[in-house]
Amino acid sequence: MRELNVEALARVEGDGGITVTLDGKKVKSVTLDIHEGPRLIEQLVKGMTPADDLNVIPRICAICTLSHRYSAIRGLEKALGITPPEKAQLTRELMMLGENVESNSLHTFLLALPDFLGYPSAIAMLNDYADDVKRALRLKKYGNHVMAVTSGRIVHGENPVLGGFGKYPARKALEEIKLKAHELVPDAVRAVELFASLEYPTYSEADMMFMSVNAPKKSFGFAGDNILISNGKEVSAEDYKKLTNERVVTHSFAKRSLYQDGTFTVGANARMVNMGKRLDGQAADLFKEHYNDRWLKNPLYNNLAQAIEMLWSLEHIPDAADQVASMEDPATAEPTRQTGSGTGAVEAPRGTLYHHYEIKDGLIDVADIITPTAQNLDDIERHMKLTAERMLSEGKKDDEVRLHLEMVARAYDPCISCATHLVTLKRI
Amino acid sequence: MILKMKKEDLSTFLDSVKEWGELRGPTKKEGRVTYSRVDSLSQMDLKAARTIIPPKKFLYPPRFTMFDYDQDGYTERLGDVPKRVLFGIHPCDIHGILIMDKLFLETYKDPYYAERREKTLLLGHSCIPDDKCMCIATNTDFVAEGFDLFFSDLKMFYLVWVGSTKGHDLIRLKPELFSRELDKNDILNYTEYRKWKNSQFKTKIDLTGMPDIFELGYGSPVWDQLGDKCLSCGQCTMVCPTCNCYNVVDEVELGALEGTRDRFWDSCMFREYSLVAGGHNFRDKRSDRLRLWYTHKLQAFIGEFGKPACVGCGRCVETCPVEINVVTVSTALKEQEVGK
Amino acid sequence: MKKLCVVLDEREVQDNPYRPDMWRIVRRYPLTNDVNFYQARPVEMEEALKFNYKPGQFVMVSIPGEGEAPFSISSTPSRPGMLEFCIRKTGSLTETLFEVKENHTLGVRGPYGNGFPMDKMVGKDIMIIAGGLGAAPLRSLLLYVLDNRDQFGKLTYLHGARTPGEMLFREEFIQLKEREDLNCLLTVDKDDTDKWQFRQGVVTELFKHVGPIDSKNTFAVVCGPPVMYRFVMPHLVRLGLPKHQILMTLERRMKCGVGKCGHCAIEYLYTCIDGPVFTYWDVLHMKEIIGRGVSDKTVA
Amino acid sequence: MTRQSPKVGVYGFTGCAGDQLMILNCEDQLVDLFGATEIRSFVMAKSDNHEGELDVAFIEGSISTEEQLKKLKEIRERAKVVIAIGTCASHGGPQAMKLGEGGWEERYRKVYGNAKITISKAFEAQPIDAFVKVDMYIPGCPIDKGEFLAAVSKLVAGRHPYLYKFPVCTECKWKENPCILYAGKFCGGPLTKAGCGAVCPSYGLPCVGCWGPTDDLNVSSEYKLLKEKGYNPDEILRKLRKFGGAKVAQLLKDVENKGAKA
Ligand SMILES: Cc1cc2nc3c(=O)[nH]c(=O)nc-3n(C[C@H](O)[C@H](O)[C@H](O)COP(=O)(O)OP(=O)(O)OC[C@H]3O[C@@H](n4cnc5c(N)ncnc54)[C@H](O)[C@@H]3O)c2cc1C
Ligand code: SF4
Ligand code: SF4
Ligand code: SF4
Repeated sequence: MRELNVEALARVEGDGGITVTLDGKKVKSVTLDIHEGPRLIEQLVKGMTPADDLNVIPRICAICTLSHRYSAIRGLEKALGITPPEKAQLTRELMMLGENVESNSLHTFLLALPDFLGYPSAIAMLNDYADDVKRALRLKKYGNHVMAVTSGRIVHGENPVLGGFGKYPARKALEEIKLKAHELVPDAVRAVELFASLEYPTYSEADMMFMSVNAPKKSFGFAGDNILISNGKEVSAEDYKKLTNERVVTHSFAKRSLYQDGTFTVGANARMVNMGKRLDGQAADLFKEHYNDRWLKNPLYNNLAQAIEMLWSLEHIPDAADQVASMEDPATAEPTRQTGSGTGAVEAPRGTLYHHYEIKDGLIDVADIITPTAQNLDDIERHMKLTAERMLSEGKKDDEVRLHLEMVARAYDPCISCATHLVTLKRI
Repeated sequence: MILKMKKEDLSTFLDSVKEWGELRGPTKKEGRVTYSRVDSLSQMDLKAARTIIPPKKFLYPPRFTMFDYDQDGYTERLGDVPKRVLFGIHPCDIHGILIMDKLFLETYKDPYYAERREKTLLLGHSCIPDDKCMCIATNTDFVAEGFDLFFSDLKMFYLVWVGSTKGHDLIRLKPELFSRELDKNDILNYTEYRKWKNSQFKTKIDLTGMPDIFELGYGSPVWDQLGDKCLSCGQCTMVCPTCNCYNVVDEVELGALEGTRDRFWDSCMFREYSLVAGGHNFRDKRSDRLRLWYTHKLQAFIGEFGKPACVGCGRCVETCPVEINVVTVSTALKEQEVGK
Repeated sequence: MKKLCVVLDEREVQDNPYRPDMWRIVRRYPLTNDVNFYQARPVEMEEALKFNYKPGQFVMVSIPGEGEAPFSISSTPSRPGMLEFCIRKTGSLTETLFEVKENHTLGVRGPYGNGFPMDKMVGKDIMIIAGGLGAAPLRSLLLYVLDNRDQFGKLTYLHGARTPGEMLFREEFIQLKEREDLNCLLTVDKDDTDKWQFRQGVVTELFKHVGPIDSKNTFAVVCGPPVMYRFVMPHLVRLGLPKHQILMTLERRMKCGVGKCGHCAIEYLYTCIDGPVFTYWDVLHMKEIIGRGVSDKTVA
Repeated sequence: MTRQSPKVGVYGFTGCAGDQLMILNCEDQLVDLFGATEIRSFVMAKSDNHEGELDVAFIEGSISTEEQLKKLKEIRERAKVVIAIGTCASHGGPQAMKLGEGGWEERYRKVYGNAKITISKAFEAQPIDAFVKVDMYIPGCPIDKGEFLAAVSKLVAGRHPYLYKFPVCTECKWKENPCILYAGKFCGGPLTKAGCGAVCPSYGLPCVGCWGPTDDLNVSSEYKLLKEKGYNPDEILRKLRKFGGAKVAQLLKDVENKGAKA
């Protein structure tokens, strides 16, 4: 038996590795191992007040910090019977747009692009692709700025709280955000063009199932109460367990999900498949131009999907900022009950993120968090296995196989630290 | 020189002083009272008893750059301070500035302080004491010097004290608003006002004899009891108008051997403050540090200058989460017991 | 009557008390394992002539990017044009200082502090008692008295170190033993070389060998680690020296050197401007210090 | 003085990757950062990583598996200076708050059932200084850009970084916030090291302690104060233990023991 190892999977946040086990010429297994240690966060927040929980759970993952916070806020507000004021809702939407620009620009340009262009890192691309690297840094910085203005900090801002915000963004800051968004649209358009011009290898292609939230009012968006499945079904987020069925595998500290015994994919690609037709603006035009059947089979299209989504987010920031600025600061909404349960679902840049809470007498009794990467892991392994099999049967060299495996894993934009957050599914 | 001004003319006058420099005054926003930049009188809150940080922040910012340096040496960063007119400063804070002046302008004049002091006009304003004010005990409820102009609000009109040539120059921007004609009624009014102010104080402390009480109480267990409570948070030092301690640090530019030498507020309430080589600390215990602070304010300064280094502004009363302040400490020392 | 406006003129900016001038290290060599000797000259030569100081004063030494710290001047004003320091490696600045080579520049400002009261000491017998790094400021005084030998009475120099290897300026002081015009007594706690030809034992042992003392007419100057004060002070008082003629230098954290930053305050005194030289009488009134190195069983 | 650019490695263990992300968030300085240092290994940012002698190793995350422990020790051996970045590496982070029902083993079983995970043996998260010598700490959850860049600039210049040693309250006062604790509500500022610029109190929110414990903290006084203000002991524990790891847990235990005796 021979093993092909990609020891540390570079350029994903957190710590993981890929092991391909070969039996003669056959690929016996491909596993994405997660070395990141267990943290047992859901157990730790048990007994905390909901407000205290909000301080801890964003720390599951820095890159989806606001998605975690927002998803938890949605779940907790449902559980406590809090109806957030409209301004809070709009500000939350704005912060999610910021996170999307930040995270997608980081992933597409700095983490994924070097593979396609044959460089070890974005910094190494500086000599030949200075403009693109700088473009990426500009977009990322801007996304970070929107996050900071809304949430208080670039990462792990504490400003979004239950029922509202500690302090709503200042009008001047919103005005600046708006102007800058207009300025950056061409950068995002260029990003779409760049990712549309890349060649996406076919090794990993196979039929796929996609899930994402259903954004309300038939628009594109990052939060909703129902889940759309690419087979046409729609399920309430409260029934998340039916969709995700978490289980433990022995080679990883991250749990796995299956839907109706099949693997599925969440993330930008899933959002495009489910809601791409709802896009507007230049993002819609570019989507129409580049969308095709291969998106339904090839996880590498997630990169292009992220680029289009980043453009959409950027195009929507000015409106969102204007709306927030036009309203007076409301009082923070208070809980109407101290016992209850609720599930929040939002679209983190890398896919659907669920936070389910059961609250008893004002304290957290059960916390269940299902992260996008945990949902994707099985599909990542499936597509990696296909890639390995096909490439090895074509007699490709180990190095090349290794690179392509990494490209598949990376396309999912896996946030491994987020995947190792742990979930109690079986209650013992 | 004392002049008289109609109350409704204040706004016009303040608009005209903007010619001299940026206008700053007390404002209240989201529950915080601070000296901030304002465009006109209407944005100010002249009723607030005190700001969180005293006006020392304009003369001596919490953190600022002293020097830019490179391989060839140090160049001072002076000259880029804007000209400012601070309006609405209370007598206690002017007394605080006078104490700062003593420290920073006498032997070894501090050019950073001096520049800011030079470019800042102090326009005082009379105040209404609240339950935390105790300037009457520290003898700082009225001022005779240290300001450029001082406005006493006598309900119907202002009496305006002119305290410096620069103050007088301001008057000359709008001489028509001021009158020199003071009559008997004005004097009576003012006497009445002082009597009324004296009667407003709710915090009654007696600081006479403090130096002796401190000397006697040096080894008192009261200090340990206070030390057990103190959080070493340093808030008291930051908000005190007469606290001046600072630390200095060099910052470096990435990839170069040049940068800035910065100075920022420090506090004797911190353990690091008195640490020396070999890990020896002269004030390792919180009680030692509290004792230093209060000894400095209420004993040593009186010994040196005949008055306490406390101006009675009540800021320590309004900020220390565990109720260690000039009132509780002096009382505890006198009564040899820490209040609840 | 009223305070006039503050006016800052060009000259005062020129005199910015915080601005270091650049000095060049011309010699640098180790004195012991963790103490280096530095000799520095101003980059601008006219500075050298302006720089006037008294034994017992200190300067603030800067390394750009690292910071600033106070160091005693070890050289004597009677040999102008340069400054000498002995610096012990204890933390950030001093570690970096150990990496600064000859010919490189440092920032220097000062001199600060009161220094030794030389005008009062003129004509008197001088007894210098140094322990460890205490030799740094005391060497300045010792060299000054030797350079102006005729202005002072009897000169006694007592110096204790833990081992010969740790004795600062060992060779320099051993040579002094040859001189007739002073009594130079050296001792080590422990001889780790087997070559030490002088006394062994703690520094107070040396008192046995100083001979008769005209106590009312003597200034004793002490500098060393806190424990040393604990033993030396009672000894001097027993010898009959008036407490105001026993001098010592204190060390505190300092960020400005000019009485502004507050760190060196001891009650109402600032070590940087009221000290670092204090009389024993002063120190006995510093409640913070009693029981922390300087004890006073002789008070009662 | 011209210096060689230091050989640097950036490593992540158990945590949210936020500190490594903050390094990548230094958009304006990133290019200079990669120019002024020789980044030998930074798995989150690049794939050509060379392990070997290092001048500085920045380590993020707490240690919670045998495999991580082995790797940590190996990094220590080849790095001249080891710097803990972030609160997880410095204090253990949220996963080391030693809270939740049951001991760590029980919590673990609740999550993973009896499944045997083969890749590595896991244990309760610990800060890196529980296992190796740490030369410097840059705390924060996540680290602050400014504080990190200031420290790196100094290291590159061969100077010693300086970080604030005082609590958040000091910066909070610089920002002129009225004190939340004074108002009778919870704030962790007095127990928490400064460096963030008192972000949370500036938004009217309590400091939750994400910079980790400051050097000189008076847990017992804060505990008593919160109790007086009407917080129940259990809630106080949960509030104070979020980021301080074993250090704060121990201090609180001391407070409770003292309380029990009194
Ligand atoms: C008047 C005076 C004269 C001095 N003369 C000499 C001298 O001739 N030779 C010499 O080697 N040292 C002398 N010192 C002590 C010297 O200033 C400190 O050793 C130096 O500041 C340590 O700086 P650092 O950055 O290396 O240490 P840091 O990294 O700042 O700290 C290391 C340790 O030194 C302590 N420390 C910081 N500042 C001081 C300070 N001002 N005094 C004492 N300890 C401090 C710290 O608390 C810590 O314990 C003198 C101090 C004073 C006040
Ligand atoms: S006295 Fe009060 S304000 Fe001052 S450091 Fe102590 S706890 Fe903080
Ligand atoms: S609000 Fe919090 S951080 Fe600010 S001073 Fe009060 S206790 Fe300290
Ligand atoms: S205020 Fe406290 S919780 Fe908020 S960022 Fe600063 S250290 Fe972290």
